Amino acid sequence: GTAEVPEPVAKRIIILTNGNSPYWDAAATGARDAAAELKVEEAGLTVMVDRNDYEVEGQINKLKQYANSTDVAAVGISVTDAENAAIADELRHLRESGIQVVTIDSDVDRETARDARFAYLGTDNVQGGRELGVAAQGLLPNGGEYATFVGLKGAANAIERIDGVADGLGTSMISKENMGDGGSADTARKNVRDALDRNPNLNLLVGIWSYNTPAIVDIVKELGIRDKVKIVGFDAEPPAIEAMADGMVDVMVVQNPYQMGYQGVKLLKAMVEEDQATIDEIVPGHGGRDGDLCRTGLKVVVPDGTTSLKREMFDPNTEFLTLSEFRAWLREHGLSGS
Amino acid sequence: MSRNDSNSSNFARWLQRYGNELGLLFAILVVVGITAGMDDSYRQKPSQNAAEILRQASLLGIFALGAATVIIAGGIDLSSGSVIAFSGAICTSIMIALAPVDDAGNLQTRDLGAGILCAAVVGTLLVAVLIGSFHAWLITVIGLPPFIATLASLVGLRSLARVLVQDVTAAVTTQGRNTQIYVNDASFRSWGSRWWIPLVIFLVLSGLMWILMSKTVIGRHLYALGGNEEAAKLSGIRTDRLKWLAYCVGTVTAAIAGILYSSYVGMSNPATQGMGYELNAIAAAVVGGCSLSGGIGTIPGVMLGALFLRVVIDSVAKTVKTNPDEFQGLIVGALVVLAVAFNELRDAGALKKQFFPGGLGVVNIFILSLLGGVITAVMSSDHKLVIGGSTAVVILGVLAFKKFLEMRSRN
Amino acid sequence: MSRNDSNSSNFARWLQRYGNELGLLFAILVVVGITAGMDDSYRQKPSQNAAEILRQASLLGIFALGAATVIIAGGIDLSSGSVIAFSGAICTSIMIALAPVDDAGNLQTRDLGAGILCAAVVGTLLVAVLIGSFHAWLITVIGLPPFIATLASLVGLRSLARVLVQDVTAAVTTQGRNTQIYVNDASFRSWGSRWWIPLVIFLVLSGLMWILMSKTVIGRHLYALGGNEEAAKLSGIRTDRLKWLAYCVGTVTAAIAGILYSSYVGMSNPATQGMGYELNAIAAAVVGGCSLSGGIGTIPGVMLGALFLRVVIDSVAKTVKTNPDEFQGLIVGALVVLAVAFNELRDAGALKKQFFPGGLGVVNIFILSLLGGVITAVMSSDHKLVIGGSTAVVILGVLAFKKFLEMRSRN
Amino acid sequence: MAKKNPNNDVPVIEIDCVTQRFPGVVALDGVSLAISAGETHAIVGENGAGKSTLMKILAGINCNYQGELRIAGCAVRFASTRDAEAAGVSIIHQELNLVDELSVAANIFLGRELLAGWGFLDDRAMHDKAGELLRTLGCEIPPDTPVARLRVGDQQLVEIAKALLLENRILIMDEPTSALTGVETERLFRVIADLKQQGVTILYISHKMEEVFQLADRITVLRDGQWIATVAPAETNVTAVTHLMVGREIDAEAFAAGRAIGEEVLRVENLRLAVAGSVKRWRLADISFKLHAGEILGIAGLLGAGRTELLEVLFGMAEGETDGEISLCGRNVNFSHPREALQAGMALVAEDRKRLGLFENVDVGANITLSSMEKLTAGGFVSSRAEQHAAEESIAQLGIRTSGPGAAITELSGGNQQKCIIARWLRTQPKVLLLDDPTRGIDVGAKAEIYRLADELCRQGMGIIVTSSELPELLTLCDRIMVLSDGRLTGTFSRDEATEQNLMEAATR
Ligand SMILES: Nc1ncnc2c1ncn2[C@@H]1O[C@H](COP(=O)(O)OP(=O)(O)OP(=O)(O)O)[C@@H](O)[C@H]1O
Ligand SMILES: Nc1ncnc2c1ncn2[C@@H]1O[C@H](COP(=O)(O)OP(=O)(O)OP(=O)(O)O)[C@@H](O)[C@H]1O
Ligand SMILES: [Mg+2]
Ligand SMILES: [Mg+2]
Repeated sequence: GTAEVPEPVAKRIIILTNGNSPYWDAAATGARDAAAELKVEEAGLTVMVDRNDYEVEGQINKLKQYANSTDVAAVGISVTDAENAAIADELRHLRESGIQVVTIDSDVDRETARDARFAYLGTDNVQGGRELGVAAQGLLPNGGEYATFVGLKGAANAIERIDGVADGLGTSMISKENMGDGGSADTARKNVRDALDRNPNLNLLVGIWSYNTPAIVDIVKELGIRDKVKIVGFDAEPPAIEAMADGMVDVMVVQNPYQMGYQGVKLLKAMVEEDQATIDEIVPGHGGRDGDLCRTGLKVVVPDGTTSLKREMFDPNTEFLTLSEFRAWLREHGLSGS
Repeated sequence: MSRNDSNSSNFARWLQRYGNELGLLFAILVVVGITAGMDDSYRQKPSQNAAEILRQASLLGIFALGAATVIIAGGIDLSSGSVIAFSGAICTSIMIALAPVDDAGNLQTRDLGAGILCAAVVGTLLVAVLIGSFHAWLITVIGLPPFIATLASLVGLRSLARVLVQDVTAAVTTQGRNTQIYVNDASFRSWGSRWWIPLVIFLVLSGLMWILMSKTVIGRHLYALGGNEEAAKLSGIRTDRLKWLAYCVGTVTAAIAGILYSSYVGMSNPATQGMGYELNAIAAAVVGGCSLSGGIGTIPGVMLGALFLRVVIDSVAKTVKTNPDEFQGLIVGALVVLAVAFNELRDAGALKKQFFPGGLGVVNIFILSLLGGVITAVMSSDHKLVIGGSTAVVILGVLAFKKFLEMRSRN
Repeated sequence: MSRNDSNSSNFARWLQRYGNELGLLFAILVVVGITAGMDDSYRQKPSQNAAEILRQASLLGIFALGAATVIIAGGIDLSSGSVIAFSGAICTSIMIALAPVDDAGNLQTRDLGAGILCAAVVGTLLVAVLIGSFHAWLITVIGLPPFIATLASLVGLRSLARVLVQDVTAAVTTQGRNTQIYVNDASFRSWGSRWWIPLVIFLVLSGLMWILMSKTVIGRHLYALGGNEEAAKLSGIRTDRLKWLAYCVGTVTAAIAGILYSSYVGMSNPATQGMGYELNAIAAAVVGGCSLSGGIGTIPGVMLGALFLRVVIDSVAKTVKTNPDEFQGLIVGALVVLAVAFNELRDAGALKKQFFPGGLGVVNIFILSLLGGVITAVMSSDHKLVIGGSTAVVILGVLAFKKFLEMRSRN
Repeated sequence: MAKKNPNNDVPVIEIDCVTQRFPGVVALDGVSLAISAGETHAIVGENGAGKSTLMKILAGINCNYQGELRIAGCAVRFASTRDAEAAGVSIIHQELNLVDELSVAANIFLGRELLAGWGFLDDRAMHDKAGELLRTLGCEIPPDTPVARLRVGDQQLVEIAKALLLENRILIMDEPTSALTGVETERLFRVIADLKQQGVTILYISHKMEEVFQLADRITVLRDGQWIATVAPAETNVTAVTHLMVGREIDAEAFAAGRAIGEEVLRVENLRLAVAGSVKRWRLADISFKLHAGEILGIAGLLGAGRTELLEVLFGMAEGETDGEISLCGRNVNFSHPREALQAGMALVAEDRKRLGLFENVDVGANITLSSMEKLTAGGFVSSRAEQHAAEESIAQLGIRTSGPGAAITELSGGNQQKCIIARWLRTQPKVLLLDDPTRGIDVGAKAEIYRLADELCRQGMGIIVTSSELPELLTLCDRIMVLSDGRLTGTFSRDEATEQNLMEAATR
């Protein structure tokens, strides 16, 4: 709402996310919770969640827009394309004009553009992919053929996750298909159907973006081939959670977007206020090697009851949860998915 | 005129009249035949493949019918993709707004009951009628060109749907703002997933539209409106009401498709749902024989047009083994051009026609050769340059010879 | 007729003639004024914001000029979004194909040198000419409607670009198939990033197009072609060649924009680049006063149309503090309708006009109230229902009163 | 059919002080008129006099007028064509208003379809009724043919059938014969006589004075939107009426006197034209003729005789395959585009002004200079001064009535629009001018001016070919008249030999 009395305009902390999904809704919830709990308003700040659509150009335009505004104090951004020099340039430009910048969820290229942001909060997508690959390997020790389904094949997180999956699976499984649907949920289903039609021997279907797993579940259910294929995926959309409860999903590797949003706001607020204590709390080793990385945690979620997967297969930093434990965690944070 | 003569001319007239539909039917059979030859899935799982193609063609066909009605009436409706997203959002919003809440305060969308489903569908269709009426008002009263009025809806409605979904989820659910709405009700989910439900809806709608367009006064007047608006007006036809009807048919069919798409994916995701589908619908209508200048087109043609497009897309997925999703646009684009061009050339003594007149002709001989070369190159897996290059040279030779013949026949 | 009289009628005619441009200029000033009032960044960083708006308006304007040329010539070009993606792909492909390889076998795109850049630009523009020629051939020789010919390009070219990029990266780089091509050359990167380069290109192109359209025989003939194609042909105008020119202008301007967009983002990403931009260009042309039935429109109008659209989008981003991206479509849609409607109503004695005749009018009074209510509701942060509801009631009251007046004046 | 009105004293139509304004024009200015039942009332006037506007008010098309209208004594104000039809008024429009895509029967019944209940069409009944109606007009076209495939004359008959269908007691005919020639016109007149017999009131508009005098019981003259006079044909003559119309004398001079025929400019030998998809192989067959400088050659023929096609072939516009020899000024030519014809010194004023001539999106000046733009450039750029000058020169030369080159072409009357198009071609300085029915729908005053213009051009040494549906027109204007029948040349008559009799005879041969 607009106010009649001119009051000092609250400076904005912007969390720039990518696309529409429960994943980012959870991040937004985290950011808003942080705003409320950390009382950003009292510091003359306000939190705004902005959204981009995986378009590099759109992201650059938004960054330019922030640079040209007078009320932006800090930006936490999920970088659409890590290798893209234009985005890194724009981030540097933001920092030069006194706006605090951190990356969340997807980082810039650490070799060439580390200086474009202060820190990175999130999970390593390659690492996440590797965990998923390891889990699938555990489910299918005899190998076979797999297919990956994603929105945009060129998106940075897609490339990293798919690389990670291949790495985790090792050599026993052969990638037959990698299909993009451009973000359309019904094309996602068509892709699964076509892949299964072309490759009758597929025994592992991997959902790379959050809506891909429910799409796989729908088609597998319809074709009645659940006994022949394993279904694994990234993130936990509500339908995917229900599908796991119904025994239709074998493993979900879940990031913690809620934490990314929460910690992102917390860190940015501290940077704006030059609150070194809080900064140290979040990125304790800043300045050292990889000290600018804050891991927000990775969860491997498996169905309740029997599963061939064991805690020890995964990285010690990765949480290993059963579905009911995971649901309890969601409930605790008021989330429907992650 | 002898009896016989009139019979044969009747047959010729029949052929002329249904030439487009017959051509499409033939094209569909050819595509299916080629696909069956190149890939064994059609032979091994015929019913499964047929069901899927029919489901997809029905979903497209439902709103292609609406697009065709508007086109026949001399307008154009660019809004259908956004109406699909918007109606999905409205439908699921009504559902979750009316859905029961469990003890933990969570929405229960697993078993909504017929009442809620009914209310959601009726509410959505009502909203679609309002959108169509708004288009008609902008066009007939304010005097906007249909292209602009529906273009504004195309950009505006999707945006409104995105905001609405967030506000509705914030108001209804305990988790706060959400960009998507999930509905798990089994009977709702089945509408778009069982292949025969969209098919039956499509066939019933087509039947109704066919009766409306070819057997009733309203249909006759719609053709007249599209053919010559001024003449229709002077004949005492209330053209404004007809446009109102046509644009409502456009939005209501899109809304039905929107409900089915949402049902198929079990959610409403207005940011991407139905994006760009308006052009698919228009393409289906035009491939089916509708003329964008209005007054021409048939319902069976549109049905076959939608089927043709889906068969082609399915064939691409079956026959192109690597990256079919990337090739799809190329092949669909080429086939739409071929289908419409064939239709154009059918009447016009195609064999005698000059295909490469003048400078434009020469340039296009090169373009076609280049295009042929590039397409074969990208579609072949090895020796791309060699294959593409030789194809280009062969095409160049053939077309140059054709040009030579044309030039000779001129003199 | 007295001297004086003719002067004042000259002024009236001048107003009539440039009414659209003046109206747009006024609208732009109003939007800028409101934005400056509601947000202080225009006041505190005027040059920075102006530079960014001009850069964006120039990028849009460049291919809106092409869209306008085709529209004035009586056609339509739906392909520009895909041509942008395709030309970006071609341009960067040429660059990496010619780029030097370092000792480790990696491509070096950091410093390409003028020769390679030149080759890439010239090659891309040549390809654009070929695409335009192909459109012209499909339309003039084969007889496809422009909508279909360019729609096929819209779906086909993007797909071709996606496949090509993968084949080129597989052939040229050591990392194998890639869906994107990055080019890091600093001078290439600067073309789209320095705000004044697109602006200068846009102004030069506009100047050239303005001279072409209003000062040369070709321009006159293009207007004639759009106004009455048959009469133009009969008047000894080579309509086929003119169409060839118009469609080439359409694709070449889109290609220039494509190069600049690629330069701006430092890469080619054909899967999403320029998606949907064709409609933006058409909207800019129509808002700028072009009539989709052809023969009407001016270059200054198109320039202002593009500027208006970008100013509106920037204003949304500045003034809507939560989710501007979601509101953008809504506001742009509404403003396009208002701009074109204003233009339509300007001549037609707007005050006396009946805005709500008959049943359609009554329905639309409700639609407008509902729409007003919903929009204020979603835009307000608290008490959504109360605010939205009361707005709807107020609008309803005002419009009902207007309808009452209309009905009374009828009798 | 309608009953004879029992009360003959109350006029069936009373128009009382009707005024119609359009932005910038007063189309009708306080016109009052009374028409008695059963009368055939002709309305004449120059182009733009307001005839059609008045009729459109009567037919419920124009609703925003001042004044009063009474039908059979009751004041009415039609809000739509439906209201007018319900009150017993039907109209044949000046312009063809048919839906090309629909069949003849569907067009005749458009807006008043026969139903088999529940809104379902009764196509068979409509087909039969339409066939019947067309036969009374002497037209044999099958009612299920799409209108697009009919020739203009047949389309006009369909339009007439459409109006007759209603069997209303008032029938307005706005230039029904402008696209008809001899035979069809006569058939139409027979139908009109029948209707008259049945007591139908007919309002008849035409620019052809013979028709008016042949049919009308009374004649009303409008000028500049004002009522001038209502006269009985028996008490006046053509000259007097034309004088009333234009406010000055039109001298029916014999134009050809003293024209000097120069050398040959155009020779056509064995010209043939094939039509794709036609039953007959040749649309035009073995046509040979010559045209000299300073000569006007007329082409007569019935509708569809191939006059338009012949001119189109000469001008490089033919759709089909051509065969034969054309030589222009001794040079063999075979134009494949009008541009080539233009450059070689040929000009064609096409018959359908609106569709093939006018550019409504640009002003009068641009319409005039369009084909000769190249001459108005300096250094590749159009010189607006030269353009303005050229347009003004043409406006003065042809006496085009307009406020200036900047005026909208749509503001001009039909005759003045036609002059603009002629001016466009004269600016290309052609050696041969082809005029295809240049006076169609043009008033007597403008007609005379176009005749005089043609005569003048001819005297300056131009060769002119003119077609017309009106034989008297050809007879006054031409040095020689060629007659086409069904694509064949069936006779050539010199000025002295030609009579209406032998021209008609050749045209039907
Ligand atoms: N809808 C309209 N809008 C503006 N002006 C009009 C309109 N209709 C007619 N006019 C103008 O009104 C005047 C009278 O036109 P009208 O068509 O009645 O002439 P007419 O006597 O029928 O001429 P003609 O013999 O050429 O048919 C003309 O100046 C014409 O330009
Ligand atoms: N027998 C025929 N077969 C095919 N087409 C025909 C035939 N007769 C007429 N047409 C077509 O109908 C169109 C209209 O003919 P139209 O009546 O104008 O002929 P015309 O001789 O030029 O007569 P006019 O100049 O008197 O109008 C022509 O373009 C011609 O192609
Ligand atoms: Mg008239
Ligand atoms: Mg003719």
